Amino acid sequence: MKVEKIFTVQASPQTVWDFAKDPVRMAPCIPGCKEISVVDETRYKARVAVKVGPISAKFNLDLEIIEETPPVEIISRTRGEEGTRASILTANNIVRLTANDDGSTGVYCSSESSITGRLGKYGAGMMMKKADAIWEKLAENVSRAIEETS
Amino acid sequence: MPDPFVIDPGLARLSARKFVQGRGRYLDDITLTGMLHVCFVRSPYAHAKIAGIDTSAAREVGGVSHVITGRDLAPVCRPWTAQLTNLGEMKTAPQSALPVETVKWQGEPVAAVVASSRAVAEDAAELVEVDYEELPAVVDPEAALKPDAPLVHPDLGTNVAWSINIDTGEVDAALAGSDVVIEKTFSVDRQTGVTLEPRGAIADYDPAKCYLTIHLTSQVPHIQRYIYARQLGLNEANVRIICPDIGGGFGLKLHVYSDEIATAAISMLIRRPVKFTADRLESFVSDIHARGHRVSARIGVNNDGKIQALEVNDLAGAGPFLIHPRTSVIEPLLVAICTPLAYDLKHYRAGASLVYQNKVSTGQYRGVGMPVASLVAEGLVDAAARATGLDKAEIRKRNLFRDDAYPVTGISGEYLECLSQQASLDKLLKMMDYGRLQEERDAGRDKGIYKGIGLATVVEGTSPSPALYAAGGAPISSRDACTLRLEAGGNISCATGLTDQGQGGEAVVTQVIADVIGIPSNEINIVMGDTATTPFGGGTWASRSTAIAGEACLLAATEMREKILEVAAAIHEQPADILTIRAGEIFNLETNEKVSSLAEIGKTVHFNTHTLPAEFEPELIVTRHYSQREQLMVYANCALGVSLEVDVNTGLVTLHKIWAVDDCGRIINEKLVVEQMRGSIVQGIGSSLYEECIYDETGQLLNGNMFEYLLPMAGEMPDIECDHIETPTKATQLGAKGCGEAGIIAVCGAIMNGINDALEPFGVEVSSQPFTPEKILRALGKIV
Amino acid sequence: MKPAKFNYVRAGSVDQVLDLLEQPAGFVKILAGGQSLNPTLNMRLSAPDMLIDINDLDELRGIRVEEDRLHVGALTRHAELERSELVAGHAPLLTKAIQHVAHAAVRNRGTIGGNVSLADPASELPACCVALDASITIRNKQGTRVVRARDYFKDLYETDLQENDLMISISFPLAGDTTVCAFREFVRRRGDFASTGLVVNAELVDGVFTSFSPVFFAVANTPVLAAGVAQLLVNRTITGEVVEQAVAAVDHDVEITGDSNMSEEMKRHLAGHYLREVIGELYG
Amino acid sequence: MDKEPRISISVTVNGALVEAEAPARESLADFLRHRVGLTGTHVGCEQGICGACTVRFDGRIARSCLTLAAQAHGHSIETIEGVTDSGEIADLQEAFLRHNAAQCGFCTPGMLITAAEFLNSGETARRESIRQFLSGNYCRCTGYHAIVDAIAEIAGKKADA
Repeated sequence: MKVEKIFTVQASPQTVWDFAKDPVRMAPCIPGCKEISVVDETRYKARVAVKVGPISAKFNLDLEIIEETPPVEIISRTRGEEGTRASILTANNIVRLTANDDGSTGVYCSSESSITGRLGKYGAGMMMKKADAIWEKLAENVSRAIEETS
Repeated sequence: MPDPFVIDPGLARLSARKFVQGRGRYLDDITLTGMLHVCFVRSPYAHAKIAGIDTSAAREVGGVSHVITGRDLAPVCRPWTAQLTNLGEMKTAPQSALPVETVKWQGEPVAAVVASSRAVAEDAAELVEVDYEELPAVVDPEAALKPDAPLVHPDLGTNVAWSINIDTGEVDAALAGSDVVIEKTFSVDRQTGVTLEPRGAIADYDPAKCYLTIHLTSQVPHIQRYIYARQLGLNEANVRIICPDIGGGFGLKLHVYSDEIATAAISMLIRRPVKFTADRLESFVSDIHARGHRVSARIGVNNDGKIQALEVNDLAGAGPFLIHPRTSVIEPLLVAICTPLAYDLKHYRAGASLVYQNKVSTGQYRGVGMPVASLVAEGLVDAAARATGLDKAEIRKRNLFRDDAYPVTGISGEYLECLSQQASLDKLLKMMDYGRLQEERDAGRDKGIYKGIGLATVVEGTSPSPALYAAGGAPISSRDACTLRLEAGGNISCATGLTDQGQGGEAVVTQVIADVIGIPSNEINIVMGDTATTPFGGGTWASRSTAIAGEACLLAATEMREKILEVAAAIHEQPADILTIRAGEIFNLETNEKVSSLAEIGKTVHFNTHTLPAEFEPELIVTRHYSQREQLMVYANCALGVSLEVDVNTGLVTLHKIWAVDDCGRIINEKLVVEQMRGSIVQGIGSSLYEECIYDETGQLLNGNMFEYLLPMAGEMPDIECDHIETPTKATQLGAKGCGEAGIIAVCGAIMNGINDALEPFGVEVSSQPFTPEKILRALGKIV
Repeated sequence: MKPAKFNYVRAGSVDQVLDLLEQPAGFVKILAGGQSLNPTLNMRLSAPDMLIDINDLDELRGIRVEEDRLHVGALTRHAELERSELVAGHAPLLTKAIQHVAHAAVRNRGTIGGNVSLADPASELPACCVALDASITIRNKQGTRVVRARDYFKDLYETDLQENDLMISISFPLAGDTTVCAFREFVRRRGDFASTGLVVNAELVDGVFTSFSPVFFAVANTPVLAAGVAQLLVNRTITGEVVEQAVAAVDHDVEITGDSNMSEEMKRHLAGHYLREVIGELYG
Repeated sequence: MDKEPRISISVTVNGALVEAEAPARESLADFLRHRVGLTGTHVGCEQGICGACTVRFDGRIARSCLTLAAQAHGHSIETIEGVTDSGEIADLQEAFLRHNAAQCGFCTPGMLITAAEFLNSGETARRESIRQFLSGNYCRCTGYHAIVDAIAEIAGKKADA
C-alpha cells in the first residue's frame, strides 16, 4: 500500500533536514515510537508499537538510508519484524524537501509498505488503514516540533 | 447371486449414529501416553533464501523438548518428487519435509517446535529466528511465462511444468465453415477445500521394533503407508497407518503433506509420540489449493445449432511443487480432455499448460478440472444458443450424444459406454417446469425483476483404471479389496481398503454384503482405514468407493455365500445348489424348509469340525480384489438446472432452486446418492459465488482465514431437488458408477449461465468465477 | 492458534475494575462477551498482559426506561436486546439492526458495550448509536462522564474511551409515535460484517420529515452521520429530484474509502442505492 | 511472562461438577475436549465462524472457542454428550439419521445443539427461518437440505403435538 503526504513546515529546508536526521528529536514525533538508536551513519533501529482496535503489534524496525541528497531528498528502506516475529513489515520511503518562496519548506513523503505473515492476513487491512493515520500524525508532529523550536 | 438382486434401499447409515451422539473419533480426539505437540514455524515469504535459523531462544522456553530444522530431518526423511511418465514430459523438482536452502511459498513449514502443549509450542515457535533473504516471487501464471520471469526452480530452467496438445479433426477448416464463431475467455480463481476438520498426524515410533504407527487424516491409508515407508527408510510392513474418523476429505486429504510426513520423521528422530494438528490459519496456507485457470476458447456453430468445432487453451498454476504422488497436472489435463466430453462433435483442439508459482501447491480437489471444463463448455453452448437464437435446452438436445448411440468414443478419445444425457435432460426440464420458469422470467423483466435459468449437461469421469496414475509410475492403487470372515456366532466381519470421510461407503458395502449373502445388515461389521487390519486397497478418491470397493465386496460376498452353502450342504447332506440364505437362515429352495442358520455354520466351522466329513476343512474367510481395467474412467452423467435472481442494484445473486438428474448407474442407497449430489452442488455454489484465494503481487494470501474466505452457509443455499436415471455400467456386476462429483462439475456452469440469462436484457455477461456482486455490477456498468 | 499467556482477573465490582485500570500491569484488556476479542487472542494478533473479566458485574446489565431515556447496561447481551420489548418499543432501530449482528450463538454472548467499545467500522450497533443520538456513560477512578455517540467515535477503532475507562451504559432517546426507522446493509452471507450499510432514524410528521438521521457505516473509519443529506430532506416535499440531490450529497458528507472487502466505487454506488431505497421505504 | 498463569475452575458440565486447574489462556473448547475428555465438541476454526464447537452456556448456545474456560467458572455447560445422555434431543438425532443429515459428522454436534435451540426458540419452522438460524454453522459435506428436512420434521411434530 502506498501512502503519500504533502505538508508545509514554517522553517527552511536545512532546518527541516537537520531535524529529520536527529533521532533524538524525531523519536517523539513518530506515533508509538518507544526508542530510536543509531547504528551507524546510514542505519537506525527503532521500536514502534501500533494499536488498532483489537490488534496490538510491536515492531522492531531497521531503517536504512539508501540514498541522500542534503537537504533535498532521502530515500530509505524500513524492514522489521513484529515483536512476536510472526509478521514482517517492509516499506520503501521517500522524503523530498522543496524551498518555498516564503521561506517555508514543502515536504513530500511517500511510503510504499507491505506486511507479511500473520498480520498480513487478518490484520493487514486494519494496519494499512492505520498507516495513513500514522503518517498524518507524524507530519503534524514534525511540523509542530520544528515550528516550536525554530 | 440372489435373484432378483435387490439391495435394501432404505437402509439408514448405521455408522452415522456415533456422529449424532458426538462419539466420532477424529484425529485430534486421540491422545497417546507421553505424547508431545508439534507446531511448525512457517515462512512469511513466498520465496526466500534461508540464510540461517537461530533456535536458541525457542529451546529455552519451559516445556519445549526439541526445535527441529530441515538439516535435522534430512537424514531421516528423503526428499520426494512427483512424476507421471505416461502424460508427457513433466519438469519436476524434489520437495523436502522441511526445506534447507529456500522457501517457496508463504506458509511452507521451515522448522518445528516440539513441546508439552500446542500453546507452549506456539510460544516457542515465535522465538525461532529465521534469517530470510527475500527472492522475487512468481505469482501470476501469465507472468511466470515471461522470458525474464524469476524461476521457481532455477535448475529446471523454466517455469513451465507440463503442457499438452490435443488436435483431432480439422478445427481451422471447421471454424472457417461455421455460420457463427464465438470466442470467449473464462477465468476460474483459486480456491481451497476447507474440510471442517483440519489435517493432522499423530506419529508414534517404537525404536525397539523399528515400527512406526501413524494416525493420519488421510483418504488413502495404504498408499500413504507405501510412500511414508519409502521416504523414511522403513519396511512397509513396519509402518501402520490408521485413519480415524475423518472430518471431510474432498480430495484434500489424498496428498503427501510436508508437515505430516515431518511429524512422522520427528517421532523417529526424538523417539516419542508426537501430534500435529493444523490450525485454521495453517490450513489455508498448507492444504492444497485447486482451480486457478485462465481459459480462452472458441466455438463454431451452424444456424441449426450444431456445434462444428471447439478449441480451448488453458493456463493453470501448480504452486511450487507438483503435489505428491498424483501431481498437479490432472486439473489442466481434465480441462483438455473433458471440455467437449458431453457433446457429439468432430473437430476439437486443446492446449493446456501448467506453470510453477510461489503459492500453495494445487492438487486434486472434488471435481478435479472437470468443473472448469464444464464451465467453459456450458458457457460456450449458451453463447452459441444466444447467437443462433435457439433455446438453451434445445441446443443441448441437438448436440448431446443420442442415448442409443453408445458405446461411442468421444472427440478427446474417451470411451463412453452407456450414458443417458438426453433422457436426463428431458427429465430435468419436466422437474423444473422449464416452460413456466421461462414465462416467469420473461414476465419479471418488465417489473425490474431479473430472474435467470441456467442449465448444464455434463459427463463425470469416475472410478479410474490404473492407466491414469499407476501406468505413469505413481504408487497409486486403483484396486480395492474386501476380506470377509464368518464368525463363530454367524455374523460377518468385513475389512476393506475403502475409507469413509462421510460419504457413507461403509453403509454401501454393508448393503451389498447383506444382500448378496442374505444376512441382516446389523450382523455385519466393517473395519476400514487401518493398514494393519485391512487388505490393500486404493482408498477413497475419484468417486470410486461404490463402483470399485462395492464390486470387490460383491465378489467376496458371492464367494462367501457359496462357501457357507457348501458347509451347509456338507452338514445336512443336501446339494448346495438347492440351498439359499435368507436373513441369516438357510433354506431348501425346493421344500422351502429351514435347513440351517449362519450361527450353526459358524459354530460348526470354528468349534465342531469333528461333525464335518473327514476330508472337509472349510475356510470361511474370503478376500477378493477388484480393479476396473476396461475403461480409463467409468463415465456418469448429470443434467442440472438453476433458477436464480440477480439484484441489478447490488449485484447479489439469490439462488431460488436447483434441480439435478444424475445417472450414476445402479443406485445402492438413494439417500446417500442424493446428499452426495447436494453436498457437491453446495461446494460448487461456493466456487461459483464465494470462494477465492486472494493473493497480492508478492505471493501473500490475503484472505487465509475463516472471516474473509467465504464458504456457503445454510441461509443462502437453495433447496435442491434430485432425481435419477439408472443406466448400470457393464464394466461390473454391481453396475454402479461414481456420484460424488457430478454436482460440483455441473453447477458452476449452470450458475454462470443463469446469471448471464438474467443479465440478457442488458446485453452483458460474466465469465470470471467467482461471480461476485462487484463483478456483476461492473459488467452492468453500475460501477466503473 | 492458542493465545499467548496472560493473567486473568475475574472482577467482583466496578470499583475493582477501575482500580486495576489505574495501575496497569502492562497491556490490559477488558473481557466482556469476548466475541471480537477472543479471535484476536487466538490468532495472537493481540497479546495483553492481563484480562479483566467483567462478566460477573450485574450492575452493568439490564434494560430500563428512566427519565425519558432507554438505558442499556454495557454488559447487556445482544440476545437480550433482540428479545427486549422495551427496546422494540422505544428504540425500534436497535431491534431491527440486532438481528443482523452475527449469528445466534454470538448474540448470546456478545455485549453492546463490548461492541461499541471496539467500534468496528463495519459493525451495526455503533451506527445505530449515532443515528439514535445515544449517550454513552463512561466511568474511571476520577469520575463519571456522559459522551454523545456523535462525539464518541474518533477514528478507526478509536473512541473517547481512554485506557483507564470502563463503559457503564448507553442511553437512547425514546421513540415517539412519529418515529420511523430503516436498516440496510450489504452482506454476501447473512450474519457477516457489512461491507456498506445505512441506518436511518427519522421523524415523519404529516408526510414531512421533521428530522432525518442517516448514518452510513462500513464505508469510512467511523460511522458517519450525513448532515448534508439530512438537511436536504428535512421539512421538504420529497420528490424524485430531492432524492437525487440527497444521493448526490452523500459524496460530500461521507469520505468513502474502499477496503479489502469492497472497492470505493461499489461502496459509493451502494450508499446511494440504499439511501434511495430507505427514503422510499420511510416516505411510502 | 515466564510462568504460565493458571486458574481454578469449578463448572457444571452436563450436570456434574467439574473442578480443575487450567491455564488462564485455555479456551472452553480445549478445556472440555482435553481436560474433561468430552471430545464431541469439535474445533474447526478457533475464530468463531464455523460453529463446530457450539455448546450450551447456561442453557443458551455459545461458541466454546470464543469462550475462555475461566469464564465458565460458576456456570453450567452442556455438550453433545450431555444432551445425548439426557435423551433431550433423541428425536432430532433420529431425524438426522433418517434424512442422512450427518455425513463426516464433524459439524454434527454443533449443528444439533444449534437446531435444538431453534426448536426451543418458538420461531416458526419455515425452511427459510431454519436456514437462517443455522447460518453460523458450516457443513461442508451435506448440501444443508437434509439437515433442514430433519429439523423441519421435528418442528412439525412439535407444532402438531
